[in-house]
Amino acid sequence: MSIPKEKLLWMYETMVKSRYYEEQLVEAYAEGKKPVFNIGAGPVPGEMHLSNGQEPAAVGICAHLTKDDTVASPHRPHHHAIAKGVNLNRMTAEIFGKETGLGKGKGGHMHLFDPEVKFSCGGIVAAGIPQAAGAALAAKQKGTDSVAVAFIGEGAANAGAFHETLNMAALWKLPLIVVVENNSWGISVPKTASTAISSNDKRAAAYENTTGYLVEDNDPIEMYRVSQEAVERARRGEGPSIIEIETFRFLGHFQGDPELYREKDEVPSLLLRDPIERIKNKILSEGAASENEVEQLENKAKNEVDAAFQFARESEYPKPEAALEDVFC
Amino acid sequence: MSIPKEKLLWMYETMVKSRYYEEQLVEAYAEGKKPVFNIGAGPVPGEMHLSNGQEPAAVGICAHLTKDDTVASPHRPHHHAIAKGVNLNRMTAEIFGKETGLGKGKGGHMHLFDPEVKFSCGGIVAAGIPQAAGAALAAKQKGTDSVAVAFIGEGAANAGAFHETLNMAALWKLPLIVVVENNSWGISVPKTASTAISSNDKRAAAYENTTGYLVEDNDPIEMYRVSQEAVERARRGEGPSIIEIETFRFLGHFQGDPELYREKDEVPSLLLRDPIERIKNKILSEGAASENEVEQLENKAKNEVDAAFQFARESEYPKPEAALEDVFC
Amino acid sequence: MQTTKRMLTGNKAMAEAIAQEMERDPNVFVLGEDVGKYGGIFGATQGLLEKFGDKRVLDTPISETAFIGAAIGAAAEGMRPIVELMFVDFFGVCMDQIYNHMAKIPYMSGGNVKLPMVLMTGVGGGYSDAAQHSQTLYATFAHLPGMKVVAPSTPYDLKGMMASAIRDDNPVVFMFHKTLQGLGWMDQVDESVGEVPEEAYTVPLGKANVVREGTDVTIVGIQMMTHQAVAAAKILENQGISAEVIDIRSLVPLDKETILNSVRKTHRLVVVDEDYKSYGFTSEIAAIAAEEALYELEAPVKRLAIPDVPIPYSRDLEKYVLPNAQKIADAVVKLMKE
Amino acid sequence: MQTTKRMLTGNKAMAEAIAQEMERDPNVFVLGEDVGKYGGIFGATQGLLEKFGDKRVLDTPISETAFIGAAIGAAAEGMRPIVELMFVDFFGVCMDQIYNHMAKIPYMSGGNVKLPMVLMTGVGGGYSDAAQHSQTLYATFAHLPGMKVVAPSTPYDLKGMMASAIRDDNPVVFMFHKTLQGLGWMDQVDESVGEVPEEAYTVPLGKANVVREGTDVTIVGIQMMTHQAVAAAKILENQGISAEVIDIRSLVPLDKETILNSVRKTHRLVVVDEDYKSYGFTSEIAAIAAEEALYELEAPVKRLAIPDVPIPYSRDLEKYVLPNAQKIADAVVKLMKE
Ligand SMILES: Cc1ncc(C[n+]2csc(CCOP(=O)(O)OP(=O)(O)O)c2C)c(N)n1
Ligand SMILES: Cc1ncc(C[n+]2csc(CCOP(=O)(O)OP(=O)(O)O)c2C)c(N)n1
Ligand SMILES: [Mg+2]
Ligand SMILES: [Mg+2]
Repeated sequence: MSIPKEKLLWMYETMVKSRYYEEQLVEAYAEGKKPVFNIGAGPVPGEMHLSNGQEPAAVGICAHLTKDDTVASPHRPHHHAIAKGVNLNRMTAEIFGKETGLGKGKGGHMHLFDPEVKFSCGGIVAAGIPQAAGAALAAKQKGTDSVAVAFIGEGAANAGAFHETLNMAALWKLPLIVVVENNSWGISVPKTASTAISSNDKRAAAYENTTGYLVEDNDPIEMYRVSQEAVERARRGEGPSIIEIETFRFLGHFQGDPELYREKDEVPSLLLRDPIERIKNKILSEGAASENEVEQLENKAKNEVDAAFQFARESEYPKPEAALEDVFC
Repeated sequence: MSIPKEKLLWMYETMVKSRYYEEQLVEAYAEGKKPVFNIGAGPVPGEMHLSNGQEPAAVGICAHLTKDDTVASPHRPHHHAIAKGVNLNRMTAEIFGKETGLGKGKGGHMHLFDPEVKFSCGGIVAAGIPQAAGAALAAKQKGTDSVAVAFIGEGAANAGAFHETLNMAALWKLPLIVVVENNSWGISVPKTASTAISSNDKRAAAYENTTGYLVEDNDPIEMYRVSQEAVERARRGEGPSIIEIETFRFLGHFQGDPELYREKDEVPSLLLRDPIERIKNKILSEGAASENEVEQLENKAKNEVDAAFQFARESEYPKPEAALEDVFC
Repeated sequence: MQTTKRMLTGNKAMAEAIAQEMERDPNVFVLGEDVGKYGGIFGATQGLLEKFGDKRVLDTPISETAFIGAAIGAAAEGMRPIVELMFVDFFGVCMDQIYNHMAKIPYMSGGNVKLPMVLMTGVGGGYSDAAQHSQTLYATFAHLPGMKVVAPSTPYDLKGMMASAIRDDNPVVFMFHKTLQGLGWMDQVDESVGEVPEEAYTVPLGKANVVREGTDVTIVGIQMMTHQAVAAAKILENQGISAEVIDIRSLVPLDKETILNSVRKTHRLVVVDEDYKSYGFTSEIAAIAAEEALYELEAPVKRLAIPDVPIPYSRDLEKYVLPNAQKIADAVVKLMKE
Repeated sequence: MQTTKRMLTGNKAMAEAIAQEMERDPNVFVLGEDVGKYGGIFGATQGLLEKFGDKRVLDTPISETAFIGAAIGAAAEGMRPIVELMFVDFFGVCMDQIYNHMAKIPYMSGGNVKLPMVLMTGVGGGYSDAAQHSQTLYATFAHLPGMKVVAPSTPYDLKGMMASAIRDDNPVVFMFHKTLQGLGWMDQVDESVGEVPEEAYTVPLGKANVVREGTDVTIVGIQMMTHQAVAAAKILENQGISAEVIDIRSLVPLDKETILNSVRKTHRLVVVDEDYKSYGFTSEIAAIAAEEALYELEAPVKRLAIPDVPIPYSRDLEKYVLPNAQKIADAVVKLMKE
């Protein structure tokens, strides 16, 4: 398909940014956790779920969204947040638990809220789906053509919230798109041991007014293409969509995961199909940008990330007593 | 299809018993509630959900079950209980809140448990589905060929428990059959306003190893036929089934329901298609039994019901302090 | 000269508040099971569909997680949803949305996301609806931080506190007592009808109400149990005991001061609840007294509540576990002898 | 002569109990997310898949309502399932099965249906896992009748109480504290390792444990807070204050007598909890004292718990809301001056 050059380059830049962001996070997270790993130690404590390898899902659909569209993301949220344009400084500061963070240090990596670009995420599997449907309902009631996207993992598609929300969204023809990132794993449980269907786009058959799309092989361009269809359907008021994308989890479920359940050669073979490399090759081979221009994009992305980490590290921690604030307004 | 004569007559007798049972209950429930209706008054207080018109769903499948198969039923349970062979005396005593009741008066009409015939029911929509799956799992683990049936209303098919359980049952090939009684209504909400699919058997498409069956027009014979298939599949270890049957709710959602949401002519037109009349005509026209034999069956059924009501009325109420017993064993 | 009072049932008072707020603010809308044509099983949305149409009064599928979650998502976008959970007993199918999201998002976002929404739900027993349809679960909600939890006991408060709840920028769990709705098919209790002004007004959330002054003992009640406490106070009056009765009205925020002030006056405390006893409302009020007014107490605190059993069906069994006026009066009499 | 003690971490103690019971009784089986190859995220099922195979150790989809409901259905058929809810924080997606069915079916059936099952779940914070992964929710479960609720604090009790829970014919909610599991990726606290006999043994459910005797003040703790209380007692000892520490171990049934006996001896009571303060564990214990030992109290009861806020992420914020040894000791010192 033909994809506008600026979209292609934006996707590349955003994927690079997301990847580089998480590479920095791998290191920051490891600080204070050596030689003995302790989840609570270091400048970035708590659970850490990274999305390296899953960037195509995020950029392929966010390329079609504006600030007024809503994204609800799960426990593995950074690639979505970055693609949706969440304030990178404040997001990073939040992950470092700083006062300048999106949630003043109260939320952390699983709880990033940026109402400016209508982004949210949360740590409960599948819980974002109905909330995204609520944003879609609000758009419908306000008469705007905004849409809402809920990202979930393939494991989450077996949760009750998936079914309840799709039925309701189909019934009310809500502008909702559920993107299922099939990275083959729900922690240690392979998809084949959790999911009684080959791919979740087929579950659209259970709901009228609902279309299912399958994106194979972690392909960002195909993701862009089907997302365009799904977003346009939603904006036209034709109802929800389910997009399943086959994607790759390069790292453990969380940082520190011993991954004893995974074959040793799985990740190396996935890395050979790194979507960032593949989109870069496409850009260069199609002449969408020169080596030089590509490098500039990369540098721009990395500089932004470096600045965000610097901002986060230099920010102050909240005062302990601030823990008592913000329960009620 | 050819249905063994004794099954046909059993189905008829059981439908008559169920209908007559509820007719008695309509009256008993009304006692003490006139001239002013008060849900808490009379010998049978609390909510009362009757199943008049829905008998085909119950008898069509229970005709294939034994004492060792499990049935989990929802808030509208009498027809299922009667078809499963629940002790009628103790069931009725329970509904009257008596000490001799199945639950010593603690459960009431929505909470009937008869472990002798593996029957249970409950007041939370869709909650019986996973519990039936658990019975199916137990059968599988014990290596028996028992099956489990969960009855639900069409409204319940939009609850998360439906999806979660079917996925899990399909994955594990559990001997589970979900019977969806589509009586067109979830209290005041018509199916078209709650359900984004024309019939729930189609939702089998969302789960591998799962077969969907649709029974039109409240037909007990067709229900018998598809149930046989579904039960045999289950016993062979081939996985779950969803059977949706179009059925009729002759009465209100509960006794006392003003039914202002329902067209005046709906029930009269349904009554013209009373499944009991239809099966009786079939029996007589096919010569499966004579008028006389049919009448004997009817009398037998009614006598059993009358005896149960007598047993219930003559039984003692539990001592008030018994309220403190049976929390733990 | 006697002026005619405007008397309304609890459900009509609630529905009136909702209607007035819907008129005031186009962002207010209602969703839930049977809230449309049926007008709510407990009548809290009576007449709203006719008045505001099906875009603002939405019947939902039986999918509590989906539609309560949707209310949260809509509230985050600036809408002001009122979402009904038909019976509080059903919370278990949707509690994640309620307590992990509705109650925590404002905090986790550092106050950047507001969720101006009302979750209303019917509570209470006494009519043989058995273990899955008779609970109040006051403490189950009040224990979890991040949501206001209110439980008004009169038509006047139902209207005024509903208006406050809708205008509040925080998530509010609004519990109404089924028997206090004044429905035609329920037991007709006098307390389900009361004077209600026609014009919109608010009653603040978080203030307890001294419904009867007294000097010998403080009885703290909630919803139906407030009325039982008042009835008990009348019984006690005949025996020369002067009971002060406090209607708590709001579990979160909790008006400790009103309770403590009363205890400082009466030096005796009885707490009455329609919820389970242990780890409940009576525990919290008793604990506050033990923590902040110990030296004021001249007798042990007395708690009356459901004795940690599921609610039984049969009438006498249920009566046995529910507190009532006579049981309260008896407890007070015993306490006065301490 | 010194004998070598057999030391185990909390998780290994639990897994050993489960393995021994699985050997004893073929009806015992385990299901939950990641309980197979992974051995349970908090290690409670380590080694079981290898030993017993995938028919008795079942990884489930992320469908808590389905698989907890299935455990109930299987228990009703005479199986003895052990089902894991990974973090207690997730209860909201499946609470209906837990409290409306697991906890009530035995009662509603008049005792005719038994549900011999264990629901085990990881609780607790202190490692910056934020508002949806750090709670204990002790009172949320303990408030609702029909299930035993236990929360052991040592490897010895984890093993012995797990064995008791599995053999119990009632549904038991078994809460284990994540940090007390002794996992390689968590903070290594000394209390996560302890002496555990190899042979099977049981520790009764429903008995509190006086872990340290004292005369001046009673400190009642639970799980991690018991250990903080013991540490506080050591601090206090240096200041000449003798604190008795009680490990509650079981919220339901609650061993009131052990608490009351201690209060009758020390005349001062401090309760420490890692759950939310209001309508919680500290409320219940304080209320029991106010109701049954008022005249024994020489000072107000003191409660330490999470101050009714969701658990914040940033380390200093979380530390601020969690009780610890120093805060307990400070509270006691203040109390002694009353
Ligand atoms: C309701 C609920 N159950 C379980 C968990 C624990 N948990 C967190 S992530 C996860 C696996 C999710 O798998 P998937 O949806 O495929 O997403 P992925 O991690 O692969 O991105 C589980 C079981 C949770 N957070 N919420
Ligand atoms: C989880 C839950 N939500 C709501 C209810 C209230 N309720 C009881 S029956 C019912 C309608 C059920 O409709 P359907 O499943 O079609 O069964 P029917 O009553 O028609 O037999 C509702 C909403 C409930 N009992 N449980
Ligand atoms: Mg996955
Ligand atoms: Mg129906």
